[in-house]
Amino acid sequence: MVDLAKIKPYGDTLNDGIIQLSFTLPVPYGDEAVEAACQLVKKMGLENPCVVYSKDLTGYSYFIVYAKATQTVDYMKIEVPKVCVNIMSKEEIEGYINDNIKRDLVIVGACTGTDAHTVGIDAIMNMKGYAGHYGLERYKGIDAYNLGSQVLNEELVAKVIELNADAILVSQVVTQRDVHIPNLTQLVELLEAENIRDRVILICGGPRISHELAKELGYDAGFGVGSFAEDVASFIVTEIVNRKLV
Amino acid sequence: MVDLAKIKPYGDTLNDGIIQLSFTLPVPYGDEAVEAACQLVKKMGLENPCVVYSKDLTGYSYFIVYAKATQTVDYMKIEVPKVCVNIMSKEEIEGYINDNIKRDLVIVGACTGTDAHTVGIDAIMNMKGYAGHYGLERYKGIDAYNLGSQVLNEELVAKVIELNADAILVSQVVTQRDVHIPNLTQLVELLEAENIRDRVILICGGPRISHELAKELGYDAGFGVGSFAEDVASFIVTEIVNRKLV
Amino acid sequence: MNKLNLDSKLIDSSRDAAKKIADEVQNFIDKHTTTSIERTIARLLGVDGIDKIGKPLPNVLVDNVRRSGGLGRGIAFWIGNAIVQTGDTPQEIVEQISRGELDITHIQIANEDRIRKTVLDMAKKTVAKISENRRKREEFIATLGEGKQPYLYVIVATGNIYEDMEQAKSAARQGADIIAVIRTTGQSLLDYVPYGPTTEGFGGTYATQENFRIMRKALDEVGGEIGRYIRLCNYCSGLCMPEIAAMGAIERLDMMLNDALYGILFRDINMQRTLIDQYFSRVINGFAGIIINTGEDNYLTTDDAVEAAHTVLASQFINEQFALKAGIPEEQIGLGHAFEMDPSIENGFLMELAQAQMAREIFPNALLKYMPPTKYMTGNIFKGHLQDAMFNLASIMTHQGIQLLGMPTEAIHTPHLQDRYLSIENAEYIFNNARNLGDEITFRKDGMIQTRAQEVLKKAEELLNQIEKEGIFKTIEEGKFGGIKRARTGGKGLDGVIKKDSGYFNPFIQLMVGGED
Amino acid sequence: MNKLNLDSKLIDSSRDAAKKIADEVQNFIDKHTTTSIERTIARLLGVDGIDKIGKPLPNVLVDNVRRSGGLGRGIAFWIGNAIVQTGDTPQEIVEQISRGELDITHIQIANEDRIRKTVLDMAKKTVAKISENRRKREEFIATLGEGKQPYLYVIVATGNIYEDMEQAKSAARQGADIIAVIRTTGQSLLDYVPYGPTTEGFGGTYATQENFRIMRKALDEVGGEIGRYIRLCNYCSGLCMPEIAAMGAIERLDMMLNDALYGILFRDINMQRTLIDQYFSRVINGFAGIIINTGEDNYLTTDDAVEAAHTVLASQFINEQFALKAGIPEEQIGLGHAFEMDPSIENGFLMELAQAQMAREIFPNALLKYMPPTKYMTGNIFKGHLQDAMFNLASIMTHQGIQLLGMPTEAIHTPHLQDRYLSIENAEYIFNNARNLGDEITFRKDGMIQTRAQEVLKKAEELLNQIEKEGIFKTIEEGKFGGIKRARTGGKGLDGVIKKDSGYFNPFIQLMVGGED
Ligand code: B12
Ligand code: B12
Ligand SMILES: Cc1ncc(COP(=O)(O)O)c(C=O)c1O
Ligand SMILES: Cc1ncc(COP(=O)(O)O)c(C=O)c1O
Repeated sequence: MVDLAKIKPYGDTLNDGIIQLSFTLPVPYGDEAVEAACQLVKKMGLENPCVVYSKDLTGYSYFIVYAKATQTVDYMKIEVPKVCVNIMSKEEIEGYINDNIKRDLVIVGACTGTDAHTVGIDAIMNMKGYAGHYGLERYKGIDAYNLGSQVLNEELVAKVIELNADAILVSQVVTQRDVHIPNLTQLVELLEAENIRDRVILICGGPRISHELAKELGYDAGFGVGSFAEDVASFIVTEIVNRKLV
Repeated sequence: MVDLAKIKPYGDTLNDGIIQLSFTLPVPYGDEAVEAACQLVKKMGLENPCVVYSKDLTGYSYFIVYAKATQTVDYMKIEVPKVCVNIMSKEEIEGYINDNIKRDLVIVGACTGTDAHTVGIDAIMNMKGYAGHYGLERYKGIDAYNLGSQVLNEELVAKVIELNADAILVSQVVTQRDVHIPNLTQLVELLEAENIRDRVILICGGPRISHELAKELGYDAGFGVGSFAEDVASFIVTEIVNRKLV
Repeated sequence: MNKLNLDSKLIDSSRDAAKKIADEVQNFIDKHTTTSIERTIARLLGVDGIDKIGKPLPNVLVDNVRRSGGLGRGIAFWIGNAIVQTGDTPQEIVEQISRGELDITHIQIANEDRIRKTVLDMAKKTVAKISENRRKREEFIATLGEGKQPYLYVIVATGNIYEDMEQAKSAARQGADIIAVIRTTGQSLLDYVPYGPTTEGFGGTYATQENFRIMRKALDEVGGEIGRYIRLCNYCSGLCMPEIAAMGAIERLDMMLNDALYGILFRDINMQRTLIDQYFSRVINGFAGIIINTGEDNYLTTDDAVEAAHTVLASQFINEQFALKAGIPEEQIGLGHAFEMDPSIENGFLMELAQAQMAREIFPNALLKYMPPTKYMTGNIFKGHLQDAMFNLASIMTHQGIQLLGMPTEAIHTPHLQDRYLSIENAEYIFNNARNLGDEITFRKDGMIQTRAQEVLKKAEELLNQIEKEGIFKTIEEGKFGGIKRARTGGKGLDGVIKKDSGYFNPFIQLMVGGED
Repeated sequence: MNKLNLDSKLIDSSRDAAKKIADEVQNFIDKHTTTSIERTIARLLGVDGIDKIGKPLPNVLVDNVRRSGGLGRGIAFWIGNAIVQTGDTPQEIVEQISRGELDITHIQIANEDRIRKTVLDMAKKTVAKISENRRKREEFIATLGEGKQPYLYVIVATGNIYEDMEQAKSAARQGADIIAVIRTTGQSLLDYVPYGPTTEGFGGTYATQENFRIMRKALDEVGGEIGRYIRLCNYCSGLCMPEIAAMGAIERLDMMLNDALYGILFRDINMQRTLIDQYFSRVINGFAGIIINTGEDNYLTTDDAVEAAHTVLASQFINEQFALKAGIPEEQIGLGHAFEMDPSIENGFLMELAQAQMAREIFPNALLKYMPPTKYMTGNIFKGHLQDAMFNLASIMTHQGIQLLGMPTEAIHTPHLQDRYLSIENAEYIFNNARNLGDEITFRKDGMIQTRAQEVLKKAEELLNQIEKEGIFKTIEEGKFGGIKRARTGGKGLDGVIKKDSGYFNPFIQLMVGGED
């Protein structure tokens, strides 16, 4: 039986700990390189490293390795910060706004900085939506403004003030060298400088964004791969009521 | 520049430490499972674990993860035990036998225990050889006997005695649950019991056999993936001369 | 279907030669029985269990008769006689023997007709049970449904039947249609069938009746849950070929690897022994509605897939005839072949396509069993995944029946849970995304693909006609299949071959194929 | 080649409409110049370097003229005049401007014919240098040789030119034929070209002349070592389109992504600006023997590949005409398209085949640039590797020209060393193993593949005829390409568009295409 306090990877026998790895080392190909790969894997606390494949990449060496993890994880103790709201359907959200907020909400979204990946924010905002889920533009009780791509934080903040927006949606897809971190941080600073940070629900999203990261950066929530408009809208409307921004 | 005393995996920036992993955990799929995967990877001393893909295998969860190794390996200090002989060509070996041994050598090979994978031992021994390298049967000065598959250690030893063999070649391909270890060990014991261990060159081979392992088990040499007849023959003839078994 | 422009005269001539080859062997088979056949009959008459040192009772019984030299009459005769004389059940009789209380050949001989009738009545009950299993399977398929062809076939091979069960259920949920429990290395050389549930195999799990039962139950459960009948496969080869067929028939297995030639070439089992065994095992499989899989694919692990392609085809022709002789309908014949060419060959994929399409056209009703790349798989799991994808593509383009899924880790270990998942995903993607590609394309007249198929057929036809002249035994002795030579009197198990006496009888042949005997 | 049974009347009608569309735009183009075109002319006349705050001197010069409202005459005029009057070189003149010592428009105007002649003579030298580069490339290819088509095209994108160099050399050694250095995110929005070697890009590396030079040198070296000419590719789009073309021509790049429509739709660059820029950039590329790649593939990242397939074809027709107008021979036109259908579509592969084969048949001499799956790639690198394999297969089956290799890690990061290795291995395996599959098969008449291609062609023809009526500007405003709407006066860079004065001249157009101007 699985001991949930001590879980380990599973290959074909419980707790065999089997893991597959692959990586490149910046050393010339040969027996020594293979041994270096084994040593590295052992230093990770894995046993029986077995280099099942290696390849000379001229000056570099590539390895595929199988090994056995010795570490265990206590699954019982895991707690994951989650966006904690009851996800409602489009109709329920519209009803909720009607009943509890009693006015139209203004939501402004953009793909900021130099990021031009609009497909994600469009998936959340556009009429036609994504994978069968309508976007915010189609919600009754929501005025959604999608500013598009490559929007500077300054422009975004100006628009938020102009429209007196209730919520801001920021999409960040390019994350190489953590380019998204300063960009996301700067937006928070600008909002604080304008003294409107508390007045808005601030949300970011993208394939490498987690709720945890978003909270760290000073956002109210973060949404990753596979998010839909109703997830975001449910969070916004609930939060508006909870934070008495009605 | 690469510091060979402290090498780390390489993705696209020197020392970025990037490694790819995949494994299955025996826990139900969900955010907690993903977090468990991250925790496990962190316990291996890797930073920034990023679960780039996960999949529900009903009751099990599968993950593909990228992370950054923090450990380094001192490439300068690596020493790999190797079969240390000068690899000769078929013709050179035949000349060497003619010049230095001056008699025909008898070599007996088999795939032992329940192992029926003869392709490997055939590659070394058969006339036609493997990948353009002729097998031992075609060498002048060598009498090669290939006993085939599923040969019991007892049968093999009997044959060695009968033919007064100079060298024994054992192939082991099935290694699940380390089934090859007791089988290889038993052969050494039998040879010692018959008092002929010192008189023969004892060699094993197979895709999961390393020279290191072979030495540990009491063999003179071990040959892995990509070995050819001339590698083995070079070792045998040199060793016969060195050990004065001429 | 004639996309390859094959010469039907060559096909007819090949089939004709194969028939004659099989006829000749059948002639030999009919004169002999084996210890394992007799143990099978004992099992089918209700003998089961082990003695106190763990020896299976069917072996105890057959050894007893054998020692007295009575096996030429057939075990059915001795059991029948004992029942008539003692009124005990076969199981009770064998238990007495095992306790050393009885020598079955020393019981006085009763009236021969009565013996035959008693045994036949008893045999009918077993046969009815097997028919009932067959009916049950058909019902399951009719109500639950089944996967589309090519069926996704995966193996489990942990060595532990309970781990196997977990892995099998997970695979079924991910989309597998057939689960094969690989046998532990070496089981085929055992001259008995192990007993009970087992957890200690190497590279596979023991085939035991209890293990069959455990897995059947698990698959019925998961099949019910996901709404698809999941077929169970095992290995009906080695020294216990017919016994395993009987066990499978009783536990409702759906598919059996079942090929004497595999045993001869790859397990060094004596050719006489296993050809005799094969006949009875196929009779049982055929009757039980169990699909057989032949092992031609294995030739390409020791011989070259380009050079030896015609030996695969020739062997398929022969196996087809052996199967038909044993009463197996074409739809239950899973002829084996494989995608085993060196992936570095320029236009190798075209030759693979030619081979697969050729098998499809020559055996239009057979349930072709297509085996994945294995020999040229390496530790490079990424490249391996691609080789498997091309294999899957060849299959869907040529309408194969059973797709034994290749694993990216083929060169490393028997499949892990995640390997199987990735393989199923691979096959499902390719099959779906290129579903009707085969129907949409034709091959250029006298182009590379057509020419290759025509050449292979031509060479197979020549080989078959040569075999017809020399006989199958001599052909194997010459190493024509898989490049492996085996002597007629070499290998394991020859001592289990027995000439039938004139009074020999085996009630099941009669009941299952309605043949004489 | 007519495997798809396409209606040649529809093809002709499409091409005809595209030609008229291009004619109309050309009419507009001919009346305008842009700041970036003028900077380009300055560069081609020898202006380079930056001022003390890092502003490129071509910008310093053009801004100077612009401020005085003199740009409508063209920078060539002002430079020519300054040379005639001062005897300094263009570089010396601009350095004076940058130091605030000179306002070029305040120099007295010399004799117009002399000005023209002076500039033309100077321009001829640059043009000769570019011709020499072209000759050098041809010589390399003739002596070293080059890869087979489809060429293996990989990207490097570390952000650091020196890391890029390492990765590029490794890729070439593994088999890559073309190395594209992806630009840092956002460069296309810069209205100047950065200067010098750079190490700090995001998702790509700055395109600078020095970076071009560093990489060209590295590739020439590795090409010599492995005996294969390695082509270098960069991005000639965004606000500096023609300048980058000029830099590429001087540094012997071999290939340029070059498509105004991409900039309009995906970088929100003003359509007037970039269409004008595109013309001159294509003139330069065409003359320099640089293959251009168009960006139709991108439409399928925002629009659906099944629904919007005809927009890709329509755009290819238009891009072909734009290229021909700029004097680019068909062999240098790399029309873009992509394998971007949802992999879960049943028979999706058949539709991809139809699309790729259709492009091949309609543009028989173009060097089709085939883009890999990106949108439906996920973090599942194993599945992704298969999607890329099917893409490679579609390519070899339909004789594509340039294969932009898909990476298993597409959804994760810009390619790492090992990703590129695995991708090259993938393509090499599939291309080699199925080399002539395309030559060996034909498609069923009126089957799924033929029908799909015919439908797409029909819809493209309708769209083109509609665009011909409405004009390209209006069509883009309506969101017909990539599902993205852009306004005629929206986007970045409109302020850089200038109406030509009557005395305007650009010596390079004349020298490179022999057109009027
Ligand atoms: C399409 C695409 C493009 C298109 C974008 C077109 C467009 N208008 O959007 C084009 C071709 C223009 C493009 C260009 C580039 N791209 Co691009 N592109 C992609 C691609 C293939 C798919 C992205 C996508 O559309 N996904 C589908 C959407 C629906 O998913 P999503 O964005 O994750 O959104 C979901 C969630 O994340 C969430 N979400 C997202 N945003 C938000 C916001 C909020 C508020 C909320 C609540 C939720 C939310 O909800 C969405 C729905 O569930 C990816 C690779 C891949 N397969 O992922 C590369 C990729 C993202 N691109 C990449 C790069 C580097 C670039 C370039 C910078 C390359 C270059 N140097 O030229 C350029 C420049 C673009 C720029 N400056 O931003 C890299 C990024 C690497 C990294 N991790 O940093 C990737 C991963 C490819 C790669 N491996 O190199 N790209
Ligand atoms: C071909 C094959 C078979 C054939 C064997 C035919 C034959 N007559 O050899 C058949 C189909 C019969 C077979 C059966 C089985 N196989 Co098998 N088989 C393979 C396969 C596909 C290729 C092996 C091969 O031929 N390699 C080519 C040779 C040339 O390489 P090699 O053996 O490594 O030899 C080289 C070196 O290692 C070295 N070498 C090898 N031996 C020696 C000896 C000496 C002295 C020296 C110097 C050098 C040397 O030199 C050789 C040349 O360079 C592998 C998977 C794979 N792709 O590797 C599975 C594999 C080895 N088989 C496996 C298994 C489990 C089995 C079975 C047990 C399955 C079953 N339960 O039924 C059976 C039973 C066989 C048995 N009891 O041994 C597993 C082993 C798992 C493990 N690590 O334990 C593998 C890895 C497949 C898998 N993933 O499950 N198999
Ligand atoms: C026809 C056939 N029988 C049996 C087996 C299994 O071998 P064994 O159980 O004898 O180890 C195979 C393996 O591939 C086979 O193809
Ligand atoms: C035609 C074209 N130009 C340019 C680019 C690169 O975009 P940028 O350099 O503008 O970020 C692409 C990217 O795919 C493209 O297709």
